[in-house]
Order: sequence, then structure tokens, then C-alpha cells
Amino acid sequence: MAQYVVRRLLLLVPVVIGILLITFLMKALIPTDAVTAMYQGQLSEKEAAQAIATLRAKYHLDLPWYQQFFIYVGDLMQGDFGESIRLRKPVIDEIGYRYVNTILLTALSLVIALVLGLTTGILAAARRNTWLDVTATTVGLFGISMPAFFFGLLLILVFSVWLRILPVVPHGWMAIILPAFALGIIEAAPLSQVARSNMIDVMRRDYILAARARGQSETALIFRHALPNALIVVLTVVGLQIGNLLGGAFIVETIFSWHGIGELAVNAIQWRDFALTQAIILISAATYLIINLVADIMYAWLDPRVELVS
Amino acid sequence: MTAGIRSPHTLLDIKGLKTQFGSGRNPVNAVQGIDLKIGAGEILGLVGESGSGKSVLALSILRLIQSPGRIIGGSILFDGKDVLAMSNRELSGWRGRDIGIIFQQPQSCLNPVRRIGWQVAEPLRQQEKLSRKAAWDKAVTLLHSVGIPAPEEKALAYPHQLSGGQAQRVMIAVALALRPRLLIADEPTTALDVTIQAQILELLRDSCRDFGTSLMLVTHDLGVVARLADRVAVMYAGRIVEEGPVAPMLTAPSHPYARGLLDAAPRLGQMGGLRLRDIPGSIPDLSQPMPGCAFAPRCELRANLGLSACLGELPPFIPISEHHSARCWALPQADGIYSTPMTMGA
Amino acid sequence: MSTVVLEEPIVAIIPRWRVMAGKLLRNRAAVVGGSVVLALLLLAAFAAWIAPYDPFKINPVQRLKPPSFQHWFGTDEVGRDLLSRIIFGTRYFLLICLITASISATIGTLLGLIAGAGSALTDSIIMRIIDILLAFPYILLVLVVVAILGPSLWTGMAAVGIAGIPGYARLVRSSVLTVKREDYVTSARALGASDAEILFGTVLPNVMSPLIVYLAFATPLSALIASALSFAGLGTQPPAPEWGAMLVNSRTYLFSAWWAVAAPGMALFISIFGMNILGNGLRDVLDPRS
Amino acid sequence: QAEKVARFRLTIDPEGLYNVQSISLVVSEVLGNYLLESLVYLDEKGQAKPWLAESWEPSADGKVITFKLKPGKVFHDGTPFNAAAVKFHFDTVMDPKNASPSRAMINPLQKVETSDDMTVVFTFSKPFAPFINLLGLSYFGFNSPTAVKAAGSAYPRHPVGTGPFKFGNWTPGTSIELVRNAEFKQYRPDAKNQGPAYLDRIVLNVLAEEGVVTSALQTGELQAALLTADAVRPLEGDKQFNIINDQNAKNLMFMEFDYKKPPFDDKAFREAVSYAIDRESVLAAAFGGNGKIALGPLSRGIPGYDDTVAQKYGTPYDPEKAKALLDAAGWKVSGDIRAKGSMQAKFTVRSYASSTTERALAVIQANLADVGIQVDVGTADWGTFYPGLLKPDWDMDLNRWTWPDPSVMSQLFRSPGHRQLLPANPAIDQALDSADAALDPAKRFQFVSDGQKAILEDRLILPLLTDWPITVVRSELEGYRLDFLGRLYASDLKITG
Amino acid sequence: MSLPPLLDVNGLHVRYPIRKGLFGGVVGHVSAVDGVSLTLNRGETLGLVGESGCGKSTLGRTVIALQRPSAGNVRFRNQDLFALSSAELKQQRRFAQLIFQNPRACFDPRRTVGSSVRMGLDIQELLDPSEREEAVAGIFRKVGLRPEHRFRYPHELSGGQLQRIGIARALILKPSLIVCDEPVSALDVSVQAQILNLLSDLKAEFELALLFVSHNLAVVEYIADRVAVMYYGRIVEIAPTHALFSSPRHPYTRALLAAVPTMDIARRDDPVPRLGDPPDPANLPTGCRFRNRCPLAFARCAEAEPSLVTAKDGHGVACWAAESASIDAGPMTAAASNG
Ligand SMILES: Nc1ncnc2c1ncn2[C@@H]1O[C@H](COP(=O)(O)OP(=O)(O)OP(=O)(O)O)[C@@H](O)[C@H]1O
Ligand SMILES: Nc1ncnc2c1ncn2[C@@H]1O[C@H](COP(=O)(O)OP(=O)(O)OP(=O)(O)O)[C@@H](O)[C@H]1O
Ligand SMILES: [Mg+2]
Ligand SMILES: [Mg+2]
Repeated sequence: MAQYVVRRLLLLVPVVIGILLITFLMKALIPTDAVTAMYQGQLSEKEAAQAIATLRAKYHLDLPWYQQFFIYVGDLMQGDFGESIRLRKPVIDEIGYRYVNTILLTALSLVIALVLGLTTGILAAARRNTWLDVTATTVGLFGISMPAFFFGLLLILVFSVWLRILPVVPHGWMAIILPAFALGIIEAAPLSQVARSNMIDVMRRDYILAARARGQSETALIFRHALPNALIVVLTVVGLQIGNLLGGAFIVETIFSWHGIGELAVNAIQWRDFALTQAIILISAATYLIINLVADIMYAWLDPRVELVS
Repeated sequence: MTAGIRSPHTLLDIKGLKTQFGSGRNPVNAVQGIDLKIGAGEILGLVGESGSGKSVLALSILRLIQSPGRIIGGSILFDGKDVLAMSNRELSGWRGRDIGIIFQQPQSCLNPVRRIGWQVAEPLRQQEKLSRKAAWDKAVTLLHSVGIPAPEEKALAYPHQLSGGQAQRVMIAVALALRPRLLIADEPTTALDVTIQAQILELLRDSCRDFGTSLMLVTHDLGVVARLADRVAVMYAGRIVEEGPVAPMLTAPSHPYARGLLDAAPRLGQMGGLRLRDIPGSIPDLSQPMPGCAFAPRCELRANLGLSACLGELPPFIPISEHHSARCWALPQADGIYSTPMTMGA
Repeated sequence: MSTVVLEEPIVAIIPRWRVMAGKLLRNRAAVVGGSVVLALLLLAAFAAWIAPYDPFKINPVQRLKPPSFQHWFGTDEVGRDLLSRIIFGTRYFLLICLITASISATIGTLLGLIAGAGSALTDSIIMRIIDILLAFPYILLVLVVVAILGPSLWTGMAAVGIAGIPGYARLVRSSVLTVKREDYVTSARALGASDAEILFGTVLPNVMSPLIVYLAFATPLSALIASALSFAGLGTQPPAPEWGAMLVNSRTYLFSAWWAVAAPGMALFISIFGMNILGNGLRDVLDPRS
Repeated sequence: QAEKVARFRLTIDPEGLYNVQSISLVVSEVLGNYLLESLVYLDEKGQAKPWLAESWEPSADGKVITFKLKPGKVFHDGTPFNAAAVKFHFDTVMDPKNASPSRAMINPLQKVETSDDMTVVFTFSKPFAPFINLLGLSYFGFNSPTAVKAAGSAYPRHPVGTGPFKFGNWTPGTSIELVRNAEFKQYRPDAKNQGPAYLDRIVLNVLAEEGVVTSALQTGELQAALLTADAVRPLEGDKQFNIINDQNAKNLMFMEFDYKKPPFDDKAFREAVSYAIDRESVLAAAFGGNGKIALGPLSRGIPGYDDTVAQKYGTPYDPEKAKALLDAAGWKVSGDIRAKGSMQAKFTVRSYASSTTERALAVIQANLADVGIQVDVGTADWGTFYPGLLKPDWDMDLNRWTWPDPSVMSQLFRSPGHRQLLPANPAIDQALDSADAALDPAKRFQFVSDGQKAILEDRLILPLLTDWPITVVRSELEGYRLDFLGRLYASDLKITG
Repeated sequence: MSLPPLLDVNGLHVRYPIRKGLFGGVVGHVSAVDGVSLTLNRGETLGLVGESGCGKSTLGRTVIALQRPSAGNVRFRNQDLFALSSAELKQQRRFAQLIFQNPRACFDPRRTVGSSVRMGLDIQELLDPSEREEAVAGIFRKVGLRPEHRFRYPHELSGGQLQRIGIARALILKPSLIVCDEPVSALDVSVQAQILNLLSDLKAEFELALLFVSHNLAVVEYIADRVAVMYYGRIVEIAPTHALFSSPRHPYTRALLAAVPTMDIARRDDPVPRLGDPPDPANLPTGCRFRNRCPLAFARCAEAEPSLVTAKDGHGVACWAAESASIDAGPMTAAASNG
């Protein structure tokens, strides 16, 4: 097991290096850098140009991309993610708290998505082709088809402006409720669909028939026999979804002023703040990979047919 | 010869059972009116061509037919109780406890994510309300009794860690856990090797004997029937066409289909260059209406005798001996009608 | 010699596509979803005849007028007729769907096929690439591509298309892994078919149905992501009546001129919803067990 | 007694609160409104008035200005504000190592000296008229040198100034808290409250999404917020809210051309385009009519703006005239689109991506189509748009500036111009150079007026409009007032009820 | 015999890696075929029997080059199959065809069965394209179907019909060898009889050699000229059919024969020899691989693996007990005296 984890972690190395390389290639292709972008619209004269040159030299922006790559990797080895040109501070300082925010938001919304998605999915599967199933499926599709910001604004309108039960301006732990629900409900939809179709699939299996033939009640069949099997596939989907949540939550983060790395990512790109972008990509990728490793281990734990071997 | 010992007590009594799949214009009539009795402690062999409705009958008895299938007629009495009138709750109490089933594919009938022991113990906990510990212990005992080596360890294994023969033994252990009064085994050995098949059959026979369990053994291997069954029923196209004690059924069946089946089976050491006698054609489409005998289109006898009734009217059960009867219009004239000599018999 | 021809009546054979079509027509979800898609296609094709006004014609006097007899859906912030813009927007919507889907589906399918059918080495190289694409935060990938190529409808679509590749690749690969173990593939090989013949002649057709189902689900999602691009200011160029961009740009009117939000919002919702239930329907229809 | 707290909106999280390093809008807003004070302020006419400075005196050749400071001001950290603090700030800005973005604004400044604790002497390479007004900007507000030196690179996260509020704490990305400076004495005579602020605390919440801000104003979670016209609409007419338009706004939305590229090298063509645009429609579409159309190249809010020049030389909307000009210049109508020789009147207008530019572009596109010029529209985020400006290959672009001083014209349009592609034009260049050198306001305004005229006559740019930033203030917040440069009188703020 | 055999298999080994876990790490190997040598002449049918998982299919697939061996070679029509270029191999493929156990699984569900049958002609570029359709129709008649059946999809046909088409697909290339991998195991007795009859007719007509894999001994006895018994990768006994069934020499063969249920009711209560559980194929016993289930096993069996020794009568057996004792085909229970 430990060996397996190590092996998996080693497998991540080429992926991470690949990601790094790609981002540096991209950096070479992006037609501006942070320094130039920062002096945007500042009334530029020769001196501004000189300032730009100074800063570019400071951040090695004047070197070819592959040299920048090696410098970066070198720094990275020493735990240095570089400095944000825009924010003029170590990237880690900015990413740190935002990462925590994002993880909090992701975790809570995932819980919500799981609870909602699984209950509706299982109910829909258990009461297949009844009004309950149709409703759950329709509502789920509704969630999938709805642009996130639209949904977010509606939630604020309802819960903050009309009902006044939740704050608009984030403060304290209450701030996480609305964004977590917005994300959770959106993510619940595909989970619900996966849960439903897998439950239906599993309920058609021979071993369910066999268990029914042994006198198991329908409830026991669903929860004790079918669910553990259906969960296995759900888990894979969850692993993939977390990837979306990590980087893709930027709209919800922006709308609800929940300052996570998604929001930062969009800004970082617009600022052309490369060190920041780079670090966000790295950290999200690493999180994604590690979460999927955990998911795989859980997968093996849920599904005895899969064995972790090193 | 142990065959033919009839118990006075009828455990299962099926009358006119009809099961249909799908609705719309062309429903498949998988079971088309079956009458069948199984006595306590009796072993009934049910044989027939693939697609003749054996499995559907087995599932219908347990009321396990699922949409788009449904039972559309007839009655099933189990020890006098009307099975078709049972509520879901009654059903789940009855299944497992009074009646059990084993399927052909043992691996796919075991839940892949649950330990073997758990699966054997589960009905004990649910139905007998045993504690977790007690149920587990009993499960281990059961596994031992079906010949699983090192049952304490194997109880902790998952289904994929078992061989096919072991899995089938586990299935038997699960089915026997609550000592049901009737066990239905739907081709329990078709997926297994002959050597393992032999052991499983022996196990089934012994278990039934020990517990006084009745057994309905579905198969199309006549050798299996010869080994185990007291009585044999032959199905064709959703109906039972012949029924009787094992000896006459395997030596001198009366229905041309039963006979054809017997002829078609290659026999070890007895073929001697003989050509197999096959039955030309295939089983009719069960979604098409069949007014007469379903076998008529393939029936050599009908062709030879030029019978006209076969295509127009369903033949009734015509008794041959006390417990032996068959549905065939040719039966009254059946003596000496078969052109080839039987190669059967001791 | 056994050349006995079996006396089985030959029932009239219904072509496979007609069987499928019949199944499709009997599936309520597929019919509803299919009609939505059909309606979109018709609107797009005949936009110029159907739309009551020029979708680009501004009229500052008629700014943000609520729905009325003249303007069924109201007007937008520069006085354009929203109904006309929605109708013309179908073209953009379909274009986005078409382009993104064809990028993700062709590249993804190809990668999946090669990975699934190729040697262990090719497989692991391709899968590492897919891992990279997957681990790369989705939206960042899109943003970076747009940042490199400059924002436009086309770059946005290319980016969303690229981001969709892993989904297809994984799906196809796993289907190929299943299909290539099938006996009919071995049969083809025994007949002497080459790898390419097997891959494209036998394997590909057999991974089509999960692919079609996935297509129906993934395509509308990419339209949603395209609208997310507009949210970051990187989407379609104005004044194109692209629904996502319209929705994003009008979201400040949610509290004051709801129709400006509702029109593109509903259009987007109905179309995506329609495609999704078409996907649901297709899944049921193509499911061999149904 | 309950603590008095006001909550305001910030559009984004400031990148760091240090004016040497950042001059972005949000940084200037936080620093200029609450934390820092400047040597001068501009009165309602745009005249520089003493604030932290007591008085100032230019030398005869105009190359040296000597400032006397008012005594008694202390920084939040207790250190005194003095000439050394002033010198420290300008030295830091001018040090090339710091690459300060504000350095370019005060380029002619050569050195800063202190002759005593309360006297600062500025020496320039040439007379530099804009200097005195620039001093009113928050870019030249003062930080405690002690604190700057002590904190080093952490300083932007812990600014120390002299303003009515002290920096409290900062939840990155979320909010900045400012607390009342109890020792504060107001040196600005135009403030109502000359003592410490009435409010105990101000919380600045970072809220990007306008719909959210509107909601927060409605629920009372925010007391004031800067909003676009569209977002304000649902709040209009509600007694709970006061809507403040900054009619002194000093910005200009304009179009410019690639003067090196035909047909934009032809003044007649530029003129035709200028007549073709319906500025009122642009204003209505882009800003909901909240602002004023511009015919002249300077914003109305800037001292020196000459409305007579604008009216006389400007190009009000006149599509017929535009068509006539195009006809005369040889652009023949063929179908929907004009052509001259082999060249079709088919161009691209580029801009940065924002809802306002996009809507403006929609109108511009329609207006130009009316006169037979077909344009495509291309928007990009700043990061892409801005460097594009420096690559001279675009047809037209839509741009906007914000600046408080007429020197904006020389910064942008004195040849070779900010895009490095303007041909030398003696009329414009001389007027703008002279304006920047004339220390006497009257003389300077004459040159500024000449400059406006010259730019207009050359149809160098196509001025469109000035928009008014809108602040919505809840009625319980009193005393919300902005000065000529848009700085808030933060110590006047009061919460009632 | 002067003619070389059609198929000559020499010291064939096939190993499968055992992959486990998500990443499929190799944790061991199964020797599915572990040193098999055999020959097959033109028109001859060799039956291959043995327990499930003993490597019958693998052997069958390897002799027609659908699987690469890890050692050994296969000469087919006098050519070393694994030394051929892919173009040459493609030519040889025409002459070696395959029929599978599950007829439903071996047809592309998306093609009409006619097109599946025609595919062989297309790939091998046999006949003129315009004649191919006629040829397909002809072969359909030959296997007892109507030409109209060509236009059906696999799911529209019964298992028996599909198996006929499977045979047609192989036959249309006019092969000299067909590997039949349990072609009737999935069919019920009446259909099985149809297919077996068809096969034996065709075999005679086309001078076909068959490698007939099955675990049904009765079926093999019916169709085969010679029979090989396989046990976990090895051939333990090989003999002309009659000899094998009347006087089996290997204890495993005898156990197999004894386990086949007969329809003879008189013998229904005969005791069946217990063989014990099958071994883990990745972890076979040392020495003779059958020894832990063998009633005759003695010390030598654990020491070395017996090799296949063929007597003059063509009866080969790999068993120490069979070598050391004069085996007569007595009932197995009585043969335990060698222990
Ligand atoms: N779920 C179903 N839907 C539709 N038809 C079904 C279904 N299950 C069974 N049938 C049909 O019912 C008929 C009887 O099937 P059944 O499985 O009982 O045959 P069987 O005698 O058990 O055959 P086998 O020997 O192959 O197991 C067949 O024609 C089959 O096609
Ligand atoms: N592709 C494969 N990868 C790994 N192991 C395999 C593979 N194919 C077969 N094996 C293993 O090789 C051994 C022999 O398999 P094979 O299929 O040849 O047996 P068989 O005699 O045909 O069995 P059956 O009667 O069940 O068809 C088995 O242990 C099997 O698990
Ligand atoms: Mg069955
Ligand atoms: Mg096999």
C-alpha cells in the first residue's frame, strides 16, 4: 500500500513536469507579460519603458522561456514559488489563504452535492419512471443547464434580499453557505444522474436478483446490496468533478466574493502575472492529482476486485 | 432405484401459470399455462431447449419476474398459501425461508463488494434475527458443510477470489442457510467443469436428503437429470409437454420432442460412429400466436402420420401411466411409431 | 450432406435505422429533446426570414423596453430587438456546439482509439497527456489558450474544444479496451484484417453509441463554458448575438430589466435542457438492454 | 455607546497599499480617501490650495519650487510629518530601482532637497506647470518613512499615513478595516469637520459583482458603493438611497486612428468618421446617459477645458455631412459599403473588453454602417489590448483616459504620441509644450485652449464622451462628499439612526 | 507418411502476465500453455479436452497466430508462422480459421451477418467484388440457411443460426484448418446436434482439419479422430479417440471420464471420484502438476515432471504411474495400488 502510494506519486512527476513545460511554452506564446500589463494605461514615456525593463530583468522576463523554466524549477526545488509581479509579494502568501478558501468551499459543496445528488439519484432509481423520478431528473437537468452566475444571483436575490436570512457581504462562516449551495446544487445534478443510472444498472444485476430471492427487503437491497456497488462509479465521477470545482468555481467565487484560487486564476491571467498563474496551475493540478490518488485508493477500498499493488 | 417414491404431501402446486414479457402488439409469452406439482422432499428435473421458458418459470414461482415481464394468469400455491396474493412483506419473509434459488452463473450472483461470510450471514440476520456474531459463526459452519476448505478464512474472501466451483458452493450455502423447504436450481452446473459438476450435484442431493428439501432442478443436460431427479418434466415453447418418473422419461419418452432431445444428446462411449439425430428447425417465436402444438412444425411424427389436429388445437395431457403423461395428439397411436431404435437403456 | 434449408418463415426485415428511429420516436425524452434541437436548426437556417427585426439594428430611444406587441421579448440596452437577437443567436449556439464538439470529439476519439488499441507504451504516453489536460484546471486552460490566441469566437471555441478532449479520450479508450477483447474483433483478425482495418472498421463503429450519448451531454456543457468565458470578458465579440455573452452582459439588469436577462437565459436553458434530454433519450434507445 | 461603522465597496482587492508601487484606481481610492494626505488639494474650480503645505513659491525661471509645510502633523505611528518625509517619498519614486509607475508623471523633476525641517525644494529640468496640480493626487500622499523602512517589502500590507483613518487590518481578498485616527487634525479648510472622524471604523468590502453590491445596498450591508448606471437602475427613486454623480469627472472616451495607414492618414476621412458618430446614443447605450458627450479633446472636469473651442471645432453628429465628406474624398457607395479605388471601407475597431466599450462599439458600428463604413469589432482584455496599441497595425481603437490635468494631452498626443505613431504637427506640439511649461494659470489655459483647437482641427482623435462615476449612498450615511479630484472627505462621514 | 503434417506445433509456451491493481502491475505469470508439441494432418480432427482454464483456448489461438508464444514454434503448411512478415501472415490466415464458443459474441453487432461473412473475402481480396455476394449466398445455403438471412443482424438470429454463420464465415475462405473453440458448448443439445452434424459433413467435403476444443467429452468422442487431454498448460494424454475413451491411461483422463454424468439411471448412484479443488494456475505444484489431486501420486511425482511418452500405437501419456505400471484400463478406484 505505502509502496503503491509512492509509485503513484512518482507517476505524478512526469505529469507535473509536463504541466510546467506546457505553461512555460504558453508563457512564451502569450503576447504580454505582467510588467507591461501593469503599466497599461499609465502614461508611458521612456522612463516608464525603463521601469519596465528594470522589472523585466528582475523577474527574468527577458530570458528565453526555457531558461526561465530552469530557473523556475530550480526555485521550486527550494520551495520558492516566486513572487507575484502584480501583487509584489511571494506568490505563496496570496495563494495560501485562497487555497484554504477554495478547499473549504470545494469540500462543503461536495458534501452538499453528494447528499443531494445521492439521495435524489437513489430515490429516482428506486422509484424509476414515477413522478418522483421525472421530477428529480428534470430538476437535475435544470441544474446542469443553468449558467452558474445566473443561479448565484438568483440565490442571493432569494435568500439575502427577499428572505434576509443570509448575508450578501461575506463575513464569518455564514459567507460560505450560499456559494457552497450554488456550487453544490450545480454539481449535484451530474452526480444524481450518475447515481441514478448506476443504481438502475446495479439493480438489474444478478446478485440483486439473488438477494431478493433470499427475501431481502427492497430497502435492504438498495442500501445494503446495491448502494456500495453504485458508489464505486460515483466516486470516480466525484474525483473528476473536484478538478472542475478547483479551477472552475471562479464564477461562483466572483459572484459571492468568496476569494478562492479560481477567482485569482482569472485575475492572474488577465494581469499576465505569470508566477501567480503558474503556481495556481501547479497547486490545482497537484491537488487534483492527489485527490484522484485518494479516490483511487478509496476505489480499491470500496471495490475489492481492485487491488493496490506496487 | 430411488426414483418414483412419491411423497403424499404436495408442497408446490402450480396451475395454469402464464408469464408474459412486454406489452404492445407482440408480447412474448414465455410461459403459456403451466401445471406442475412438486412434493415434499422430491427432486424434479425440468429440461427443455434453450428459450423454452425454464428460467422464466423458476423466477415466476418466486415472483421475481421483473418489468417488462409479468404473471398474467394461473395460481401458485405453496403449502396451501397463495403466492400470487402475497404482499411484498410476506414475500420477503417467504423467500429465503421457505423457498430458495440458485442460478447458473454463481460469480455474477454474488455481490462483488461484500465478503462471502457477510453474504451467507445476511439472510440469517435479516430472517432469523441472529446477532452479527452468531450469524457469522453459522455462516462459517454452513460454508464448511458445503465443502469450502478453510471456511473461516474463505468467509473473509470476496467473490472474485473464489473459483467457479467454490462460488457455486457458496451460493448453495446461502440458499440452504435458512433451510428452505423448496430449492430451485436453475442450471446450477452448466457453467462448471464435469469434475466440479459431479461434486456440486452430489452436494445438492445430499443436502436435500439431509434437510428434506424439495428440489426443482432446471437443466438441459439429461445426464444431470439421470443422476438426481425423481421425476422429470420436459418443457417446450412455454409449456410442459411431458412429465413423468425419471426412468420412463429417460428410456422411453412419449412426446416426440422429448424423444428428439434424448436422441440429440451425444453419449459417452455409445455413439460408435452413429450420426446424431438432430431436430431440424428451431423453437418457435413465442410472440406469435400458436393455436396448436408448438412442436408441430418440426415434428417428424406429425409429418409421418399426417396428423391434422396438431396445427389447429393444443393437445391435452394424455396419461401414459399413473404418474406419466404427455401432450401429444399422436400418443394414442404411439406404439411403434418411432422409426429409429432407441440406443438407450441399461 | 446436410444442406437442408430450414423451414423458417422469413419475416420482413426492418432496416436497423428504422428500428432505431422507431425506438427513438417512442421515447418521450428523445422526442422532446429532438424537437428542441430541430427547432434550433430551423431557427438558425431561416433566421433571416423568421426574425422580425435586424438583430444588429440599434435604437437608443427604445432602450430596455419591456416585452410588448412590437418587441415580444423586449429590447436590450442599445434598443435592439431581443427576439431577433435570440433567433440569430441560434446560429452562434449551434456553431459553438458544432465546433467545440468536433474538436473535442475528433481529437479525443482519436487519442482514445490509439491509446486503447496501441501498445502499452503509446497508451501510457497518451494517458499521461490526458492526465495533464485533466489536471490542468479546466477554466485556466481555456483562459490561457484565449490569452495566447486573442479572444474571439473562434479561439474561445478552440479552447473549450481542447478542454473537452480528455472526456472523449477516456470514454473511447475504455470502450476500446472492452471492445477489443470481444470475440468479433478476434474474428476479424483471424480473417487477416490489419490493425487499422480492425480499428476503424470494427472497433470504432462499436464504440459509437456511448460516444453519441456522451456527445449529447458534453456538447451543451461546452456551450455553458463558452458563456463562462464571456463572464471573464473573453468570449464572443460584440455585437454578435451570442446567448452566453448576452446573458453575461445583461446580468446587471436582473433586478431592473429582467427580460434582457430572461431572453438569453431561457434560450440557453431550453437549448441545453433539450440537448440533455435528447442525450437521456439516446442513452435509453441505444442501450441494448432496453 | 455603540461603535459607528460604515461599510463601503471595493471593486477588487488592492494589490498593495503603497502609492510608490501601485497607482491603480483601487489603491488610490483607499489611500487617497482615508489614509494619506497630500501637499495640496484642488478647490471646486480646480485651483491648487494648501493642505499639508503652508505655501509655495516658484523661482523666477520656473525651474525651482519651494514648499513650506504646516507644522504639527504626525503619522499614525507617531512620527512627525516633515520635509524629510516629503523628500523621502519623492526620492523613492524617482529611484529607478523601485520602478515606480508614478515616476513618469513627474519626469522633469530632478531633485528634492530640504532646507529645514519644514521646507522642501523641488528642482526641475524645465518649467513644469502640471506639477502643482499633480501634487493633489493620492500618488503623492505621504507615508511614514520610519514605517516604510522598518517594514520593507511588507509595507504595502501595513500602510502608515497621516489621514483621518488608520490602517486596521486586512483580510486578503475580502475586506480592509480602517479605524479612526483619534489624534487627527484636519488641515484642509474645505472639510466640514476639522477634528477627528465621527466614524469609529470603516470596512471596505471587496465585492466584484454589481448585482451583489446592489443587493448589499438594499440589505444595508453596505452604506455606499461605486456602481455603473445599469446597476443603479433598480435603486433609483428609492428614498433610502442618494445617488451621487461625480460631474467633475475627468475622463474621456475617444477613438483614435492609425495615422500611418490609409485611409486614416487622410484628415477628410477621419473627419467624416467623426461626424458619423452619434455620441448621445453612445452615451445612452454605454452609460445609460450618465455623463456628457464630448466634442473637445479634454474632459469638461479638467481646468482649462474650453467649451467654445469644442463647440466651434467639434464634430457634432451629422451623418449627411459625413456622407458628403466621404463622397468628396472619393469614397463611392457600392451596395451597402463604400469603396475608393480598390479599397473597401471595411475596418476593425478594437477596444478593451468591458460592458461599456462593448455597447459603445455596438452604436459606433451601427453609426458607421449608416454612412457606408463597415467595421468589425474586436475586444480583448487589457493584457492583450494594451500591448496591441503599441504595435501600429490597427485601424481604429476605442479608448478612454482618466487624468486630472490638461497635461494629459501632451502625454498622449504630443508627437510621437503614446502609440509612437503620430507625425510631428507643429501646431499641436508647440501648444502642448508651452502649456506644460507655463506656470501662470491664465497663460497656461491659453496654450491648453490652443492645443485643444489644434487637436480638433487635425481630427487627431474623435472625442466621444465623459462619463460620471456614480456612487450610491444609503441615506443613513451623511456627509458623503467628493472633492474636485474625487477624494472623499472621510472625516465628515456620519451615521445616523 | 511422406507428406509433412499440416500443422506442427513444437515446444509451445504461452505465458500471460497476471496484472493486478489499477495500474496493472505484473504480479506473476500464468503459463497457459507450457510446452505443448503436437501435429495435425490434413483432414484430421484433433479433439482437445480439459478442465476450464487449462489453456485450451490459448493453445487454439496460438496455433493460428492470434497470440504470440513466449517460446516454441508453429509450422503451418510448412511455414513457421511466427517468422512470417505481416503480409505473408495475412496470406496464411486465409487457410487457418476460427470458430468461437459464443456465437453471439463473435459477430459485430453493427454489421449484418452477411457483411461479416463477406468481410473475409474483402480482406483477403478473394474473388471478384461482384462475385462475392453470390459466394456469400452460396455459403449460407451450404450451412443450411437461406440466402436472405444475410441481411439480418446478429441479434435477430438464434444461437444455432449464428453458429452456422460462424462456420460459414470460416468456410468461405476455403481454409485447410479450423480451430473450433468450444463451438457447441453454448448451445443446447438439439441445436448442438445440428451443428455437430454440419461440421462432420463439411469436414469430409472440404478435407478440413479441425482442432476441436471442448470440455464435453461426449462431443469430442463424437467428432474427433484423435484426442488430446490437457491439464494446466500441458498435454497429459493423447491418443486415437477410441483408444483414449476405452483405455484411458492418465489418472486425470480417467477422473474426467468418470465424472461425466451418464443418462444411465442404473448408474446414478455410482460414486464419483473426488478430485479436490483445482490449483491456482499461477502457482502449480512442483513435479507433476496433477499430483495434489491424483489418487496415484507417489514420491517421484513431486520430484520431476513426467513428459509425454508416446507408445507405438500412438497413445501418449505423461504420468509416472502409467510408465512404471502396466496400465490396463481398469476402473480408477481399483488402480490406487501404485501409491
Ligand atoms: N426480460 C425478458 N424480456 C423479454 N423476453 C424475455 C425476458 N426474459 C426471458 N424472455 C423470453 O422468454 C423466453 C423464455 O426464456 P427463458 O430464459 O425462461 O428460457 P430458458 O428455458 O431458461 O433458456 P436457457 O436454457 O437458455 O436458460 C425466451 O424466449 C426469452 O426470450
Ligand atoms: N488474456 C489473458 N490474460 C491473462 N491471462 C489469461 C488470458 N487469457 C487466458 N488467461 C489465463 O490463462 C489460462 C488458460 O486460459 P484459456 O482461456 O486458454 O483456458 P481454456 O482452457 O480455454 O478455458 P475455458 O474452458 O474456460 O475456455 C487461464 O488461467 C486464464 O485465466
Ligand atoms: Mg435459463
Ligand atoms: Mg476457452
